[in-house]
Amino acid sequence: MDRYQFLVALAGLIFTLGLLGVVIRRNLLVVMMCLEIMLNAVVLSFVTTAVRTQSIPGVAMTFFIYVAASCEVALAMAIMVILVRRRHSLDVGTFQDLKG
Amino acid sequence: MATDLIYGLLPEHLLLALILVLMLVEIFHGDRKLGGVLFTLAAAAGCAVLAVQLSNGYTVNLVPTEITIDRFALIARLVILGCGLILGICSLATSSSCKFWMLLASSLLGALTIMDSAGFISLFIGIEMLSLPAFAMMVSGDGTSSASEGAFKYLVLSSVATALILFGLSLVYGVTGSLSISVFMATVNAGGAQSIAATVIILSGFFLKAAVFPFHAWAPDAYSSVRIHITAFLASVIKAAVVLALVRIFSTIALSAEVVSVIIVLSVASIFYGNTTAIKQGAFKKLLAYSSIAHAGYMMFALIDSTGGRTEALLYYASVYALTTIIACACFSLIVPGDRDDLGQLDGAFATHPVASVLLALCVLSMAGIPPLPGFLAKFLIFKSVIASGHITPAVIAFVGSYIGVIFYLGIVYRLFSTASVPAEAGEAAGSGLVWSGVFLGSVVFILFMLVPGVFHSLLLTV
Amino acid sequence: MLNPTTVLALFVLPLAFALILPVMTERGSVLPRIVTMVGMLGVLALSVTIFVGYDGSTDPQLLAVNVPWIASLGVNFHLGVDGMNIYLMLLTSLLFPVVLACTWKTAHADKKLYLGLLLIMETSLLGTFLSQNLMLFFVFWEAVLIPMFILILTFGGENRRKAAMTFFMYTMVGSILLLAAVILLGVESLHQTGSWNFEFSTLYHLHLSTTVQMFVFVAVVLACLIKCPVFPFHSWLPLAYYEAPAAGTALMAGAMSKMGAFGLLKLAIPLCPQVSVAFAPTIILLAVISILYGAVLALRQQDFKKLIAYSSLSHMGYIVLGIFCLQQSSIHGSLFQILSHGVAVAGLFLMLDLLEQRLGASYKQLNALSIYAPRLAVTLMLFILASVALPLTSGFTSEFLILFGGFQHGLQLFNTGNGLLVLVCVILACSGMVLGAGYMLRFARAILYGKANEEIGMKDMNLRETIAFVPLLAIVVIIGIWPYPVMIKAQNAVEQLTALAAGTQQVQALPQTTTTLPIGGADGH
Amino acid sequence: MNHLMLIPLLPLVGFLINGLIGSRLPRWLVSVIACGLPAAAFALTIGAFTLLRTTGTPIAETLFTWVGAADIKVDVALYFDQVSAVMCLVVTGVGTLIHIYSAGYMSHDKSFARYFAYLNLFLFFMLTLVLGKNLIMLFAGWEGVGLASYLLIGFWFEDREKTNAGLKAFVVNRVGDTGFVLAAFLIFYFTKTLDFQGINGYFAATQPSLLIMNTIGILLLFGACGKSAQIPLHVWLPDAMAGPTPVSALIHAATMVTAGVYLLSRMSGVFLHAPLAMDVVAWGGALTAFVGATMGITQYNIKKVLAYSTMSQIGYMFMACGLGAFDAGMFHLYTHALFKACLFLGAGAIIHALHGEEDMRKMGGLWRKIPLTFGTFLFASLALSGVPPFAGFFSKDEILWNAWSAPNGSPAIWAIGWIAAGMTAFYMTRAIIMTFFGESNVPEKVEAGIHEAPFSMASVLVILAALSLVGGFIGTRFTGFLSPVLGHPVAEGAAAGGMEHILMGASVAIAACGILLGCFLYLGKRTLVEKIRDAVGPIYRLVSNGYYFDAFYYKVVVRCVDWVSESVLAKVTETTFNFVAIELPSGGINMVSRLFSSLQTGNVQAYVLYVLLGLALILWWGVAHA
Repeated sequence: MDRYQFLVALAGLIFTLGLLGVVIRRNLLVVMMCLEIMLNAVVLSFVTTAVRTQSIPGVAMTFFIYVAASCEVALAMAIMVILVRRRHSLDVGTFQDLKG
Repeated sequence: MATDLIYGLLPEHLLLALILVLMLVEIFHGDRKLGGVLFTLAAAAGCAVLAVQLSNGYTVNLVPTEITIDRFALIARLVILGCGLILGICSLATSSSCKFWMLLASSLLGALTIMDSAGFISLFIGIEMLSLPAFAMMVSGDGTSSASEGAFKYLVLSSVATALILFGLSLVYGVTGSLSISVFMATVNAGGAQSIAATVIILSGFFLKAAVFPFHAWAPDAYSSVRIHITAFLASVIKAAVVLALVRIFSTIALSAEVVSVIIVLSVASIFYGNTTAIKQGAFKKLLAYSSIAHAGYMMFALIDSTGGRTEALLYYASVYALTTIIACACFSLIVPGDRDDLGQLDGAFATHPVASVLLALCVLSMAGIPPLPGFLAKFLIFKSVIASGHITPAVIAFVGSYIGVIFYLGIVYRLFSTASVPAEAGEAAGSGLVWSGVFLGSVVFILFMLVPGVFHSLLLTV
Repeated sequence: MLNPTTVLALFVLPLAFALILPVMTERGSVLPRIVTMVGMLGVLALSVTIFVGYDGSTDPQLLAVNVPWIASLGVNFHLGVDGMNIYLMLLTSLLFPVVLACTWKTAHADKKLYLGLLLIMETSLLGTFLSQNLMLFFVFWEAVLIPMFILILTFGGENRRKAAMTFFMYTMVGSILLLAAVILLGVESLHQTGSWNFEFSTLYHLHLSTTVQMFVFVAVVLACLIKCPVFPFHSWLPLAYYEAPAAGTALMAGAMSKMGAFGLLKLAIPLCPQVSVAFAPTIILLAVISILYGAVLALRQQDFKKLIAYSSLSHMGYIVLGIFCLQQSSIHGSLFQILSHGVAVAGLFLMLDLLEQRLGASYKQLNALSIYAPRLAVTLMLFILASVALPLTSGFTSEFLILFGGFQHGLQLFNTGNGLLVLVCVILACSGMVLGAGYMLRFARAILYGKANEEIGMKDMNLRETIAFVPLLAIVVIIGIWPYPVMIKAQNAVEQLTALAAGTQQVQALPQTTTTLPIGGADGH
Repeated sequence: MNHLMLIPLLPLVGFLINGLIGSRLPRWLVSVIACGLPAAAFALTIGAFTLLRTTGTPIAETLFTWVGAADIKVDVALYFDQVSAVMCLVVTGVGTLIHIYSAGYMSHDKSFARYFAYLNLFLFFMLTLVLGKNLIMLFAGWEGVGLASYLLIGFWFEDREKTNAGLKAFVVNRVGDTGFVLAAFLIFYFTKTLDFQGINGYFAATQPSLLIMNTIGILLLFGACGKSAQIPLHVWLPDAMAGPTPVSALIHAATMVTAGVYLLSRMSGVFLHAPLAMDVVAWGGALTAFVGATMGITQYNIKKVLAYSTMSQIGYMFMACGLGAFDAGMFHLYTHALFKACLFLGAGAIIHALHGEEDMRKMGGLWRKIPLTFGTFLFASLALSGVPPFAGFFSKDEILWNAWSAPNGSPAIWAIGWIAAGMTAFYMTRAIIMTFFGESNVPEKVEAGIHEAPFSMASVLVILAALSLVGGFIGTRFTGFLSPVLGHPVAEGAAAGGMEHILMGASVAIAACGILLGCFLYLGKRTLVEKIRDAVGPIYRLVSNGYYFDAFYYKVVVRCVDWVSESVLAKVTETTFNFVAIELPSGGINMVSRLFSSLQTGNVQAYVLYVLLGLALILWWGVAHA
């Protein structure tokens, strides 16, 4: 279990933590944060492999991931503003009127 | 080389130019109709270019591991752009501001980049560019109050999907050391636990985006919360793009046994789930959502094919499915003006809107897979390749699933032709002329698919 | 006049007229009906010329339209007239104008949807019967369901929704199985000939392993028995026949139920001869059960439509019995019964509709028709006699040939020690003729005879209706008195079929003169 | 020489004319056509008959192939040999006379043309039956006459009783026909042909096992019983009297019911090699003769008496055929046709005179009012009773003699026949006395209206009565004429001659004492009759209800099938099939559909949870299997 495999395993662990966070935490903002955690875990895994194999694509990928993540967060914030303005609450459970 | 860069990616450049122009128009508060017209022109030009390139067999490998223009890319882009064009024309009447056209154009641009990608980086960028504008489109304009909730759910699930895909890619990168698709294709069957896990994770990411059974939950809420022409966009173009992205990745290689069994279970489950739940749905958009889950199941079913018929089957299925959904939504919007969408509105529609209801009936029956209509051949191609590659029992189970599917499609046809209720006012919605032109173009292509399926099919064979 | 263009025209004509209809604007005028009738009569004229011109030995190429439709899948648009589908072509093209003529004055007839649906149904029926390509056959096999579904839906009786839905979904089960079989055959053709090919000619020459044959046979037979319908699969029959509009019922009973029988003749036996010979006794048992089941049920039916629906179930049993006895005479009998039952049951349903048009719902309590409308009564009596299989009517020729072939086959099997089932079944089928006489004459007694109360003012048959019924009666009489010239037309198709089936049995010499029946010694006891 | 085809064709033309445009033609024209065409057919038959007698070779004529395939070939062909000559003469001759009679009898009926159309249709089918060259032509005629009798029995269809009788007749005939069809199929299996010459020739040369021959024989007998109203399938004959009386005379006395005898003699080739079947025919015939006679005694309706008497006389014919004396059977058929037609037409004249009254208890003392009818009725009943100079005596005696002398005949079977002959004489005398003698208990207003039969009816009665007087004398020449087809070894030696005279004396004696007993009981002591009836109470009720055959058939067979259809099939099986095939699946799918849609809880986190679970599952599945 050399350093690189440890780091990839760590990335996997962080990834699952992020996923569980999305499922468990009730607060909207925290849910968004957990999504970002998942993306960071992926970046970690990319970087470790890039260093191990000394290849460029992994590094390039990190930049693209962050670009995409930032756009997504921007959009998410906009939608959250609309949501909260209507329901005045950050609890995820209140937004359940689409069902069946 | 430079000319190839321009000519090869010409449709993308056209869309990009369109977006910039639309921004200028938006800044200078130009006439609202201008956005739509510009979009139609750009999309039509893009399709024309693609058609020309396709006819004289133009293929070039622009950036070795990132972007290639081969026959599949040309045909897939033509399908996507064609559906985008028809959808654009159909929603000319309802969408007011230029923002909608910008978002639509950027989303289409994302889809086109997916089709060209030979490497995972451009594929990833394409997927992001495909879905982010969709969220914006859902909430923009005079969106219904619940649209934001639907958009939010879609956003959360879609970002989870992207995270999954990226994580899969990182594992693949760990194994192969490069992010090009061809290298991935070569090693995917290497059999190591990590590469199997990587494939499964990537697949589940795409399944989440395509709303296959266990990952489907966002689709009904997202589809039913937005205006009908956006639902059409979500159900047709985005789904087709995701499916064709999968084809781009896996193209014709046979997957390993474990992955195949996973895909079989998921696709059969989603066929059954989609078709059975759709029976008891009261709203058209919800019904469309569940039927799209079922169709996702059919499309994913083709992935288990090992005789090489997968690309042609999926291309044909995705294009027929996308086209039928667009026409169906357009006809529905013609029959039921405004945004009410409960199926009760369709009762006795034949009396008031004969042509629209006949077209809606044809589209619905084509989705059910009733023979003379193109939907049947699409299903036939998939089942043919599945049975040819030896999976007979899953095919038979899928047959039973598709049998259940016929019930709710017939329910719609029943409402259209039932003479029970007194027909409501027959007023045509404002600006329906434009929608009619879109519907007309769509149905011409639909009839073409029906009468001359062979041409499209042989074209595909040369992929 | 026998050339491929006539066959193509036969198929395209109704479709073309169906496309003209929506263009016609004004509602309520007679023009749409006239146009539809002209279309249908055109088809009838074409098919009569083909029928008359065709003798057993016309080479199939002369009457075949073969255009590749999906070349890469081996699916070509191949329509052809052969000995097997010549009767059905005539029956279909005859029934449609007759049905339209009988429902000329009804409220439905002036709706363009009604006329369009009839024309589309005619095209798809002709497509099914004439297609020489398995995929094309399947496409039209299912395509027929849509117009009939919409016809029942929009023009049916009170709970037409349940009837239409049951009809569609029930037949759909069969079609789904058939699709599986079609694909399997396609895969087999791929393995054996290297490319996808759905032409019947190639499929007939594939050497299918018994498991594949078994699967294809079970799928095809289930689909066809549901369509006929035959005993265990008949629950949709009373509902659909009762709720459908008169035109729908007449066409369903007259032409669509024959698709099931045609499917057996065209798919089941030629594609899987060994399995059909092995399974023949079980299917014969089902057929005979449905003969007796339908007949006994029809005995005590108060409602006329239900009575004739169950009688149709019984007559379809005869057809299936005839087919699976695999004798030349019994298959000729089944082909005749297809034509005669198609004509008779369509006539009976249309006759009931004429009464319904005149008397409204109270036609159910009508009696003493012979007094009010003698011409109607005589025509109804002729159709009843055809269904009772009285000599000089087509019913007798077909039922005699079926039972004759069945008995010889049954005794042959019994002699070679392969069991008594077929023989017992055929004897029970003969007793079916007694039940047939029972319920049909009870129907006649109920509707034709009895006291007449004066105030029912009822018009007798007018000219239009008489002209409509004349061709039906002509077929009944011609096949009854002189079936031979019609029989030659199907001769070599039947020969090929029986040769296929016989080829698989241990080649049996014709029964020798002195047979040593295990039950009796050659001389005294 | 193809005028043979014309014989059946002429009545068909009559049917078509009267049937299609009859109602628009004047009455006289309708009756001219209806009677003229059968008469022309009769003339043609006589022409063919003389040709046959001179040349001695049967006339055969093939019109066209009816059905032809590899394993079957059937032609529409006519064949005129001695047996069909006799039948043809009887059918056309008696038929024409009855047509003339009906012209008078039905003159005031409103659907005059329809009646004659049906009658001509009957003649056409009967002639096809008789002239048919193969079993299929015979069967076509066979079912055709069944149809004609159905239409004619239910001719006055306003009355539900009559239509029921018609339906009953057709269905019972159909039951018999199934036996006939099975026999034809069995025969074809061996002989490979359905032609009579081919069949008889084949069976003469080689017989498959006895069991086969007997089954064919018994099946043919079953078919014949259906048509000729013999024991198991005779229940329809008394009800068939609901039709107009000339119909009863033509169909249910002279021609149709004898079709069974014609079939047996046609298939003599089969029967001669089926000893068991021969015995069954003989004893069945004897049994029917006896039972028919007993039932005849207990009836009060004059037509029912004659119906049961027909049944018993045909029993005699079957007995003759069973004993191998087919020609004696044919001879009795010929004489019976004459006097039974005369009896029925006489009864018709009585009913005509009494304006529809058929119950003998409401008649009496008519011999003075309608002397001519009385005279002809007396002649015919004497012929029926077997009194010497009349035709009946010769033919019945021939049968009784064969009963004694034939190889499978025996004194027992002779005794039954002998007693039945006595009973025949008794019930005929009873009928005559009750209708013509004693005090007249005819109601007054009917009494006034009694009038002698009009000329057309009376003339026919006289001709028939004369024939039944003269008809018997051609006995020996008759059997000689038939011998080439139905020839059989006649009992040898003088001793036989002596024995024959003794038996002849015995039958005359039994006829005489039957008549005397009848006169003694009914002329003198009516009260004694009541006393005897009370004494034999239960037996009397058994016999007058026709041994409860009818009740048994109706109660057990018909009601049971109706019960099965109504309650078992309609309620039980149909609902179960409906439930299993339609309600169950649709209900199930709806329930599952509601269950699935509950999965959409609306909570985003639930959706992500589904994703997580799904992912975990497939990862475990994928990796575990790698």
